[in-house]
Amino acid sequence: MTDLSVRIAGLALKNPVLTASGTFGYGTEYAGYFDISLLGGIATKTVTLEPREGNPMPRLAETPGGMLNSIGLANVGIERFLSEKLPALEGLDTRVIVNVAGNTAEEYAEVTSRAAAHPRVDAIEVNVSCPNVRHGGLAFGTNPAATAEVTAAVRAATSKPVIVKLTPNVTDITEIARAAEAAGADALSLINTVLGMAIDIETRRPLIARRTAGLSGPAIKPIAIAKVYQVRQAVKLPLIGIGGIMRWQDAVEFLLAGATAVQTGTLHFVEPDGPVRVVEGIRRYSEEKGVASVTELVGALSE
Amino acid sequence: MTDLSVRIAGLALKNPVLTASGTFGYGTEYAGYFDISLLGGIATKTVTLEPREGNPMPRLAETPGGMLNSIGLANVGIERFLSEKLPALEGLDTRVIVNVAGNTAEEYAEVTSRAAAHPRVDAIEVNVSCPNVRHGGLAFGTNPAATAEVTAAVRAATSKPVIVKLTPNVTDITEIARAAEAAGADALSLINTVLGMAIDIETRRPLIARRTAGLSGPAIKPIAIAKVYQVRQAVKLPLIGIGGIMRWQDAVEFLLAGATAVQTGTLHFVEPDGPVRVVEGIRRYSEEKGVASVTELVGALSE
Amino acid sequence: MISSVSCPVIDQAPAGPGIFTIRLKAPVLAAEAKPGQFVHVRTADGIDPLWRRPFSIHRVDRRRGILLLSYRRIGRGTSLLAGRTAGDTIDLLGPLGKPFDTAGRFDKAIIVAGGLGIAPVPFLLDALRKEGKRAVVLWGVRSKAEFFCLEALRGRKTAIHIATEDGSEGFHGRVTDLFGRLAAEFTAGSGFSGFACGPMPMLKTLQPLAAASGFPWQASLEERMACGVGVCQGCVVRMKNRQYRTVCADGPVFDLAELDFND
Amino acid sequence: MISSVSCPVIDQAPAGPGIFTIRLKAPVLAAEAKPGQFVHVRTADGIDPLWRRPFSIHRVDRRRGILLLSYRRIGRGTSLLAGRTAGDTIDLLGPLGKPFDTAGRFDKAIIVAGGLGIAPVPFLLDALRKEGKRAVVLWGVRSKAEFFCLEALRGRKTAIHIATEDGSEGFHGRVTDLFGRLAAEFTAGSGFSGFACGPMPMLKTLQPLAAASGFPWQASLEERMACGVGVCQGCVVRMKNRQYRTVCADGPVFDLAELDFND
Ligand SMILES: Cc1cc2nc3c(=O)[nH]c(=O)nc-3n(C[C@H](O)[C@H](O)[C@H](O)COP(=O)(O)OP(=O)(O)OC[C@H]3O[C@@H](n4cnc5c(N)ncnc54)[C@H](O)[C@@H]3O)c2cc1C
Ligand SMILES: Cc1cc2nc3c(=O)[nH]c(=O)nc-3n(C[C@H](O)[C@H](O)[C@H](O)COP(=O)(O)OP(=O)(O)OC[C@H]3O[C@@H](n4cnc5c(N)ncnc54)[C@H](O)[C@@H]3O)c2cc1C
Ligand SMILES: Cc1cc2nc3c(=O)[nH]c(=O)nc-3n(C[C@H](O)[C@H](O)[C@H](O)COP(=O)(O)O)c2cc1C
Ligand SMILES: Cc1cc2nc3c(=O)[nH]c(=O)nc-3n(C[C@H](O)[C@H](O)[C@H](O)COP(=O)(O)O)c2cc1C
Ligand code: FES
Ligand code: FES
Repeated sequence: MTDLSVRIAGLALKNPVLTASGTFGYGTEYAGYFDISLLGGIATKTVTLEPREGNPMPRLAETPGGMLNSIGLANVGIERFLSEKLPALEGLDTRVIVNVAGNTAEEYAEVTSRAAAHPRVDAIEVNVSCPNVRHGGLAFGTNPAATAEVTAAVRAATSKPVIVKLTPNVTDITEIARAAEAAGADALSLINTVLGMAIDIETRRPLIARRTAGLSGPAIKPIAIAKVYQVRQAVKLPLIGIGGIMRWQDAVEFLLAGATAVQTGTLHFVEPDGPVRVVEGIRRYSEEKGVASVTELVGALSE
Repeated sequence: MTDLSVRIAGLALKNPVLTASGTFGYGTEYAGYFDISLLGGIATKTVTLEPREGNPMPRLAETPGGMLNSIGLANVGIERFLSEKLPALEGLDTRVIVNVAGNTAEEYAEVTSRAAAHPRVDAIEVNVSCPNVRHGGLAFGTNPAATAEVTAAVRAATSKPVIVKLTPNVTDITEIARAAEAAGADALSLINTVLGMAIDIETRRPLIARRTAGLSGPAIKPIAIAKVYQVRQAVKLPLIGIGGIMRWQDAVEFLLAGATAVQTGTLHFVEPDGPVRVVEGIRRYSEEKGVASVTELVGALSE
Repeated sequence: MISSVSCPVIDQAPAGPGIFTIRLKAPVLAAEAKPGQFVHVRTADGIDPLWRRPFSIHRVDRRRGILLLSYRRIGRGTSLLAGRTAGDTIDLLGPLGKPFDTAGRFDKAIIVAGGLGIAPVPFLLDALRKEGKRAVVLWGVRSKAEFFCLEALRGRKTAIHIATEDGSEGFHGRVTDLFGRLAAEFTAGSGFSGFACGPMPMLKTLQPLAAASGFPWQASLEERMACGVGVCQGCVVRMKNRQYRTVCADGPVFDLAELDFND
Repeated sequence: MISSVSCPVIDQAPAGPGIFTIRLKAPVLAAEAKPGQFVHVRTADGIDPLWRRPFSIHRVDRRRGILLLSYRRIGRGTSLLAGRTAGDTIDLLGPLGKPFDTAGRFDKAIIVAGGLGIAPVPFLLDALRKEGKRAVVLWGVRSKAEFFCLEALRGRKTAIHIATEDGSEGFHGRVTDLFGRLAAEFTAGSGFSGFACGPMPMLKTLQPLAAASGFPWQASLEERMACGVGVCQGCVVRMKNRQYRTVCADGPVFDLAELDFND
């Protein structure tokens, strides 16, 4: 029997499979489909200080082997999250990671301290793909200094593990990764969605109201694997691999590339119980390969 | 009858469909499959000063909706290109664009002046995705100053149209586009491949010998459309859209996003005569929509 | 409980021009589904297309455990579905969404359907009949060539009125015009309740007419869907109170008066 | 001329464990193909999988215009292919690559095949017979359970020797060991010529034995392929002169002595 448990920044996970932010609601929406306690953990939809209604419609488009989304940070706000959503997670035997964002580093810090104060919250994931209102609207995560600023603010706001979620839309992701590491991140998760766009040639309108949007799904898997591999060489922090995982084989690919755990996202829309199958596949593979602990697979490329 | 002709930097193309560098050999390999004169033009495999054997094997991998390649700049060198390959293109009624690269700006300039001196060569396309040996090995095209340097050098080496081919692997492609425009480019083509990687979970080896490689095919189409759309807002130059075109509908999407012409690449491996079908589809669509000139579609998003 | 189940195809047959009706063995779904709900169907086992496709439940045969879908072949997903034959199995997620309320205090249903919006109507009629209620169906199509499943619409307690945009049968015009013409017959206070299924423009046109009718209207909406279960927030629609609601989970059936079509 | 053609499936049948033989109506291909060449097959009409899949031409029936492929179902592409039945059509690109040279000055062919490397051998034998040449086939498989198409290998002018790694039939060991054992019988100067088809490790092991035989050897290689026609430079193999050659266009048949397996 392979030991599937892993540790991310001191946080013990029963297995390395978590659900990605924005693709699993507040953790309970899929409760009717399978036993969520079978997962290593869940990352919530991004939570902000105030409730947000999100972007105008249309917000979704299908692309070859992928999808575009421009949900925006539609969420109920930290207040209602804590009072209405979090209680439903009480009984679950799985880790709860609250994904946070804000318009300024201070907002990040405030939503973090409020979320992290709750005992049910095991860790904070920082979504740095939000526009930085102070610096010309480019995402925090595209700039090392802005990433460091947000990371440091969140770091100061909690003693719970801080996971910084990197955007792939940069020239050199290792530079951003190092900035987050230096500013006190305990772990990194990557990748968030890739910037993309699609146009309806009949109406001549972008398929997404906001025009550009975030690409996810199997199409981006090779991009995500490359980023995990690059960041693995650049920092010491544990990594959570995200991007296009549809089958357990994809998850193993991320582990070998250097991720200690993975998150599944778009998969849920195709197979709600997909993450459980990913856990089972990793278990079978590890046992067939005679691996005592799944951590032996992490970064274990052969020469 | 819609007029399908377009002009790129003073160069008249009979229609807006060209073949992308590295996916159409030196222009004659597919001659047995269809009449190449039906195309607007062809871009050759990247040519360098000296012959290059390219990267070690394996060089190819299939990914969800896409493929990775790490051919490297395998080519016969400018000498043999001019003496052995170019003559075969003499009789063809289509535009010949020679794609060039080098280790330094001087090498780019030299291969350009030798290629452009040949009357059969209609334009130069500059592949700036090569490692810049002077600046730490990052690709020229990931840095505005290095892009400007190479563009200026090539510009000085020929009076024929200079097309700079942009890499998508940057934080802000508009910055690079503006640098190329300022340095004298006549047109921009985009995108080159997206950095990616894949791992064989049985052997635990990267599927590509050089580990990371270039992702192409339908998976990257939304990324390419977004880049074309962004660059369209940033520069005045005509654009050639590239990335994941498999059907005529995809080509129309690029035109609407702001490209004056397109290049097909990975498509050829699936349907050798695919580019001709793309031309036919654009013609049908334009006629159905009552478009007198295909140029009316360029950037013609509705409000 | 909602579940993802692999259902054997019993058979599939063309039901009209480019329209197919597929019968699936799905006892749990057939037992639990209510009219107006939908299923989210996996049309490919790979990634092409990636998303599931939503289809209204056309009808169920509870006794035999059979679920029927009726759909138009328009793209890759529906083409793959049309290629399935007896012996194949299809992965369905459902039943999804909020159903029509057929139990309310009314005894006559006015059903306005546009085009393929007719798909859930046979199931709705079956439920109304079971409740002992009468129904009038107004169905608008472009041309009579597009008819299908007419038998399923006719019945002892049901009247049907047809509108064709080309005048090839019945009323010459749009179904909303036909409703306007007949509206005087359907007066408030006489136990009427309205049901509308069709494209957004039809619902938008219907909204003021429905408001004028004085009785309540339920409308079923369509939106592009990824998850289909309210998780991704991708299929929202604006309500009059300015809030967004998900079509897949808060709908697809809404109170027509509460929808804000001007967003 | 090479072309991309849509070929009707005549029929398809299991030929061994997980192995299928498909017969296609392809008169031009059947007329032009030579043994050792291959076709590049589109297994899906969408993008899943994206690439074509290469298969050796197993045999042709020139008179009836029929082309046969024999393949093992191992992944998505071959699974889709195995699902095709009479009435379907399949898009083939071919004939591709350099064929075996069967016209050379030899009168006895020694054919060493490993596993599925047997696929092109029946076509090769047909050609050799037509040239009035004799052949000895050495075929290595893991176990006799993997046999298929044995009838196509036997014939008046052909002898066949089997090697199984598990000893379940014939020689107990690898086919290269079997060749080593029999090598003394195949001496240079007696009109022999060698043909090898199989995985890289087999060819690598065979290379020195073949060199020692004193007669020429042709070897057919396999590599992952995108274009299949020499355009993408993705399927290269290193030659002894240090140059790269494409397997799809310069091969798949090479002079075994010229290949550099140590790269
Ligand atoms: C709740 C719900 C219930 C539905 N019930 C039915 C039903 O019972 N019968 C039926 O035939 N269809 C129904 N639809 C529509 C059906 O889901 C689409 O026709 C289907 O997804 C198309 O898939 P495709 O892959 O064949 O087409 P695609 O390749 O996805 O699309 C082909 C073209 O159709 C357009 N299109 C895609 N989806 C829709 C849509 N939802 N509405 C309008 N245009 C669309 C696309 O933009 C594209 O131009 C329903 C939709 C929803 C949301
Ligand atoms: C010139 C040539 C001729 C061939 N002739 C035949 C033939 O006659 N009969 C036959 O059965 N096969 C033949 N092959 C191999 C055949 O092309 C592959 O089996 C096929 O492409 C697998 O496709 P798939 O989608 O089913 O598997 P995939 O999903 O692509 O792959 C499944 C697994 O098989 C591995 N694989 C894929 N391609 C190959 C390959 N070329 N060699 C070894 N392993 C591979 C993959 O790495 C993966 O692990 C030939 C290959 C070449 C290059
Ligand atoms: C509909 C949707 C909504 C998302 N919302 C968020 C979000 O709120 N915060 C965030 O950090 N990432 C969000 N993401 C990104 C995912 O968490 C994940 O990083 C990305 O989808 C790549 O993984 P995948 O390819 O497995 O989906 C969202 C993705 C999707 C598809
Ligand atoms: C096998 C292969 C080789 C390529 N070689 C080159 C090259 O030599 N020079 C270059 O500028 N681009 C090269 N490219 C990139 C293509 O020209 C094109 O920009 C990219 O493939 C995206 O288009 P596609 O998705 O239509 O293939 C190559 C692409 C492929 C697939
Ligand atoms: S489709 Fe995901 S919320 Fe409706
Ligand atoms: S597969 Fe492209 S050169 Fe061989």
